[in-house]
Amino acid sequence: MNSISISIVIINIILALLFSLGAAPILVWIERRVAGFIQDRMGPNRCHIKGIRLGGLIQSFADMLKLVFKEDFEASGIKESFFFSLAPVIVFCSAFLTFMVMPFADNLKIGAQVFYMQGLPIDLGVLWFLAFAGLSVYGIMLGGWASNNKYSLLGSIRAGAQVISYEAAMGLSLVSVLITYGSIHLVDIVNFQGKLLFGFIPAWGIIIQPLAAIIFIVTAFAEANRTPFDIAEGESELVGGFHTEYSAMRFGLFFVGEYVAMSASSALIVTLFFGGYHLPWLNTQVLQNHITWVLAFIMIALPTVSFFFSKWMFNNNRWLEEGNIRNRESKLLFKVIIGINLLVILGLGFWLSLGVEEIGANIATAVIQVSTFAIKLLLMNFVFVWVRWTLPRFRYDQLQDLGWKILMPLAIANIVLTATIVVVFGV
Amino acid sequence: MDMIFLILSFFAIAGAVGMVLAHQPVHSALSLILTIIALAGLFALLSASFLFMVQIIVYAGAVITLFIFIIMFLNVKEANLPKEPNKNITIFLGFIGLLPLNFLILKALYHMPSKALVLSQNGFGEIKSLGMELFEKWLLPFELISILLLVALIGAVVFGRKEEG
Amino acid sequence: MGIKIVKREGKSFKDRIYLPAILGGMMTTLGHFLRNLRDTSNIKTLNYPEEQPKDITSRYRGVHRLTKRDDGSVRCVACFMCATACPAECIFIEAQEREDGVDEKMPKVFTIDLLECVFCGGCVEACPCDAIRMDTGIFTFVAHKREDFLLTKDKLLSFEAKKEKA
Amino acid sequence: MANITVDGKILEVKEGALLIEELLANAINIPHFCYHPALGKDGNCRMCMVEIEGQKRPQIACDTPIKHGMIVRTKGANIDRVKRSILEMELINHPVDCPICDQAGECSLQNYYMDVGLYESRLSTPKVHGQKHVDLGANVVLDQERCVLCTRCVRFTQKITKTHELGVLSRADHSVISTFPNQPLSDPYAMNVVDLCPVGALTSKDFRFHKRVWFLASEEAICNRCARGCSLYVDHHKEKYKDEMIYRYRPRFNALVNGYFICDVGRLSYHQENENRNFHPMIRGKESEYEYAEGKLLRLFKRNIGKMLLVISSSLSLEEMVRIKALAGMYDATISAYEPNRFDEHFGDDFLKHQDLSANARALPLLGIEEHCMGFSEGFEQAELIVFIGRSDIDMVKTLAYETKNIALLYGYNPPFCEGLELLLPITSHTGRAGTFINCDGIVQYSNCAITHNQGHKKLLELLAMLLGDTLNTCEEVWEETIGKLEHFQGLEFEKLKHTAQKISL
Amino acid sequence: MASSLFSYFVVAMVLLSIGLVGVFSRKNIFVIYMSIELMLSAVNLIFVALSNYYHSMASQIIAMMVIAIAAAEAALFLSLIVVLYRRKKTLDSDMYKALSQKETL
Repeated sequence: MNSISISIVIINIILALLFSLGAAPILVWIERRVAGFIQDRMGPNRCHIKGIRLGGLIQSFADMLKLVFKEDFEASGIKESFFFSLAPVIVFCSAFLTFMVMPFADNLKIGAQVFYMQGLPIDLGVLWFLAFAGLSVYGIMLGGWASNNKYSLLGSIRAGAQVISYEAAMGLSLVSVLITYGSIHLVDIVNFQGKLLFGFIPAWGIIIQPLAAIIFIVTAFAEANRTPFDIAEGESELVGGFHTEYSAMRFGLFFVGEYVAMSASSALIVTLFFGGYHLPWLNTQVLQNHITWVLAFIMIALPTVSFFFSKWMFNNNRWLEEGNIRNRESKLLFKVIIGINLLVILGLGFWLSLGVEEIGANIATAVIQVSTFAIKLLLMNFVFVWVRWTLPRFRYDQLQDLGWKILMPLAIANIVLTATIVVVFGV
Repeated sequence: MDMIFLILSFFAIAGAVGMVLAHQPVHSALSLILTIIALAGLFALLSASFLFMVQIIVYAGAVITLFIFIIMFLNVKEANLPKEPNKNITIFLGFIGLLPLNFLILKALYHMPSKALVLSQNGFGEIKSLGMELFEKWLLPFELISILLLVALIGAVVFGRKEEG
Repeated sequence: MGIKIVKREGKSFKDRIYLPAILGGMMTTLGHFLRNLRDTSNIKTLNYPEEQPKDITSRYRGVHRLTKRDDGSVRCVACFMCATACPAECIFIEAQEREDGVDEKMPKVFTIDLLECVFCGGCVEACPCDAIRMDTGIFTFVAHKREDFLLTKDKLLSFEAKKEKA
Repeated sequence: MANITVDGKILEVKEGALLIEELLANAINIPHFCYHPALGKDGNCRMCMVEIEGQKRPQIACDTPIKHGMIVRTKGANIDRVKRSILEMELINHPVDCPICDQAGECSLQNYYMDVGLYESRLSTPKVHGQKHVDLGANVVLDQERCVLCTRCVRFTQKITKTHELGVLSRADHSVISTFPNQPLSDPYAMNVVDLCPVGALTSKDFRFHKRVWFLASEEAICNRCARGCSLYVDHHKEKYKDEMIYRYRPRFNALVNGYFICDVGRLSYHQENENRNFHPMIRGKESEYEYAEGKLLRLFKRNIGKMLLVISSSLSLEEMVRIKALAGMYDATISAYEPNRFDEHFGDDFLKHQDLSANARALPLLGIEEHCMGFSEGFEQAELIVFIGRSDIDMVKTLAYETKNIALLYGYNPPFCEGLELLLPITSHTGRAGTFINCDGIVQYSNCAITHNQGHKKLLELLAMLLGDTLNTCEEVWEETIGKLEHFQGLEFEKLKHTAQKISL
Repeated sequence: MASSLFSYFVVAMVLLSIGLVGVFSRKNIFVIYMSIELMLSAVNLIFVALSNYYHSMASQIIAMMVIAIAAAEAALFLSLIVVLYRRKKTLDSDMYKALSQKETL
């Protein structure tokens, strides 16, 4: 263990934390803003720190603060106090653990050493996800049961039945994917997707295995308890479902756990079907070989993007009254954007003029891949939010019908089809 | 290694004891999960990494979940639980009764040649080597098991169906 | 079990796999999202506490009030018509003999439970004496306790009609 | 017998009877104010106009004797116009203050206006005002403006009570009903004028402004104030978040017993049903759960087999008495219905009020239940447990050496005291349970009133079934099992009895 | 050396004994079932330990099959319990004696 390996491990853990836990407030914000825009409303736009609103992002932090400082109330009917407190911890931890094996970038080679770029350097890959996604349901079931409340219990029962039935379809849909990729290791899977199909199409999972992708995405929605599969929560019929009795940070853990689980599901979907950390047509090898050109492109692209963003910002980031403190924000942000642009361009220019070595190329590639992964993750999360504010909730029997009668046979058929193709064509 | 082993076995046994002693079935099931997960840890310690995952996915993730689901689904009232006034005494007596048996078996096993159980390298216990072994040498039992699973599935459906009339 | 099986509409394969319909819905919501993202000034939301709604018409059914006679006393004669008409049964009246010679009968207790009220306006329609109206224009009614949502006779008498803006 | 044709239908009616009587008997709606079956015709209100073939003008149905072959029309544009004109005249000086008026909802004037009125007012001169609140005495309040001067109330005091307290003063527009100076209405049947008044002119102080009548639900019941057992309507209503309340008793027509009237004492006796029923089961002076107290009752009975005296009220229903008799047989107990304060000579009169204050005392000899002092004393000596059922006059044993005895009390109203009681178990009061009663003249009547209250006390029959260990919880079952087989009740059918009173020979 | 083969045997034997005691001494049919599962797991532990000891995959495969059988057993057993509970409204295994006789449930 030298200083490089330790720092890489620390960076990995920080990245994993950022992508899962740090993403929670951002996801909450996305959820609210997107919901607002989809429904022709504004969404959060009021909360500010000295005029800085960041488009309402501050509200999420205010919310978190509120959850931390609220009274942690426990109804007198709750007899299993220990399990009541344990439940949100289980949900949170298992959601968090699932995220830990997602690779943010290709294996980083520094000198002779190779580092896994994931939170926990375990190469159990997909199985790990299945295992801990399955465990998170205990939190929901325990929470509902310990609440000693009929609505909560109903929510738990629904969650239990839902997870059992959707895990089967999820596992089966994964089998065909794994047959295609020939590995359960996520890095292998992503690198497979870095190749090109017929020489010009990126061999992304969504293109090679569209059916498995659809089934997996649907079941991932169910595993993450997101609409249209959030019958465990079902506020219109079950008040709040399993978390009816929860308040303050114990509810907060459920709340954050849901977003972390959503993030983890998104990460796995991205990794399995959307090329993971790869930019299309630019796999690790290509990136490393043409790193100078890529960096130069960034030097041009960044100011352009910043220009359009600033224009949009000045148009839209306004407050009702003139002279309100919130109206100063745009100018301030504009200065920050200019500063970042200058810094990045100067830094990159300086570096390019010095010439890029192999280690530098590798690190730059890793940074680009991490950003790619982050953007893909955010887009996938956006899809989760988008679906939530479009589709209505399934009725319970419809949900079971879909799981057992449609998704599972389809997944099995897909396995047979994939296996046949693999055996016949020997791909 | 030793420390991890001791901690995991402690949790496994504690969970098992809790399972037997608990009055409520839900408590029993939750204790059993503790045992199952601790056992999964022991599997990992024996470098059976695939079994570790299978134990968690199948046992903890599916079987016990189903179990707790059924317990909640039946929503057994306190009054419908069996009365077991002498439970603790019978359990204690059972332990006393089983002590000699344990002693005998362990005594017999004690003379097996000792060898340190270590984490193995190069893919021992991983999915690939296990799969190779399974589909080369154990194909027939594998198929039989799958037929058994099918039969169990059909049986469960037949049992669970609403009775006519 | 009382499960009612509803026949599904749509026979063709396209209808039955739902995916085209789902995608269509997703496109609609995405369209809204992008339009509003491009130009937020399209959004018609009020910034509520700073901007108050201006479109409360005179027929808007706000919180109730009891009207008064010219001498300032209660107009209501406790005829129970409103309580009879109320579908939510949220009006609680007790009648009493009126001693001041203006009339024979008046309400001793006149309570409206706003938590039960559905704001249907049935009481106003039913009133033969024009004693109850919903023209206060109050559309928010905030309280900290359940008891505070019980509008008593005095409270109901204290409300004034909303002034029509010129 | 005569045949007449009414609106094209041929009716077979009694020759010489009043036309209105037969029309009403055949359920033909004919508006009327002044006619009342108990008071007869007066012919002053002119509301009951009908067209009779061969007569030039419309005739009043209440003063037209029936002749064979009469052809009568009660409907039609012409007769409606006549009725509307009469109604318009009745309403000229009427204040039309229905929202305030207590009669609204059961007011003839309102109904007739809705049937045939519905005109725009043509009045241009001011209305003649009368006094709005005249206290006539005896709980009756008069509103002179609302009066239509049908004189039913005046005729009631003339013909029924013969006290002649009311009369009509002044002339024309200024005619009003009034008492004579310093002679208020004061006879014991005065409140019947409130029921008689077809409009809201006479209202009862007792009921005034307490409840609008359309909220009230009516149950058919029997008064248990005295041995007459007048037929009643019990008007009750359960207001939201409150308990069931009885708001008034109204007389129910029963030709065999009370005709159209009841006495004021009986009419006001409903207050007891409302006020004196909120008490808890007590075991040795401590409050207890109902179920537990019930169990305690059963244990007391089982422990004291052969050593019990059941002191029952003679106002219990026939079913309850029969079941108590069975109970006494089962637990080898003595029954006594001895009541020292049963008779009140000041109470009785020659019209409806009866000096015997017990509602069902005639049933005691029929069932062979002891009601004399001797039997009571003997039973008292031998008993260790004394169970008072439906009565609370523990004072009568206080004079005897009762400290050595256990006393249990099953009662429907707040007991005067409860110290020293082994058990106090509330049961539903009179209006809380149905039952059959035999009045002083041997007329069997069924009281069908079973109003349930929030406190959820059990009916005596249910408790008796619990003690007897069977399931005869309702009157029907008791009749079917036992009473129907008793010799005095052989000819009676319970189904028929439910709706009509029947006489048996005592 | 705590993590020798023998120590795994000790753990497995303890778990197996607890499972046995559970089957013998409890009446709650759920607990009986869980005790059976516990015994299966204990045996699995021995298999996996032996696999490591002999460095052979065979016993791991057997362990895996045991898990599969346990899953099948769970499905059957639980549906049985549901049916029995619906009829008898109790979890007392003594009440299910009828299963051993020709008496109808």
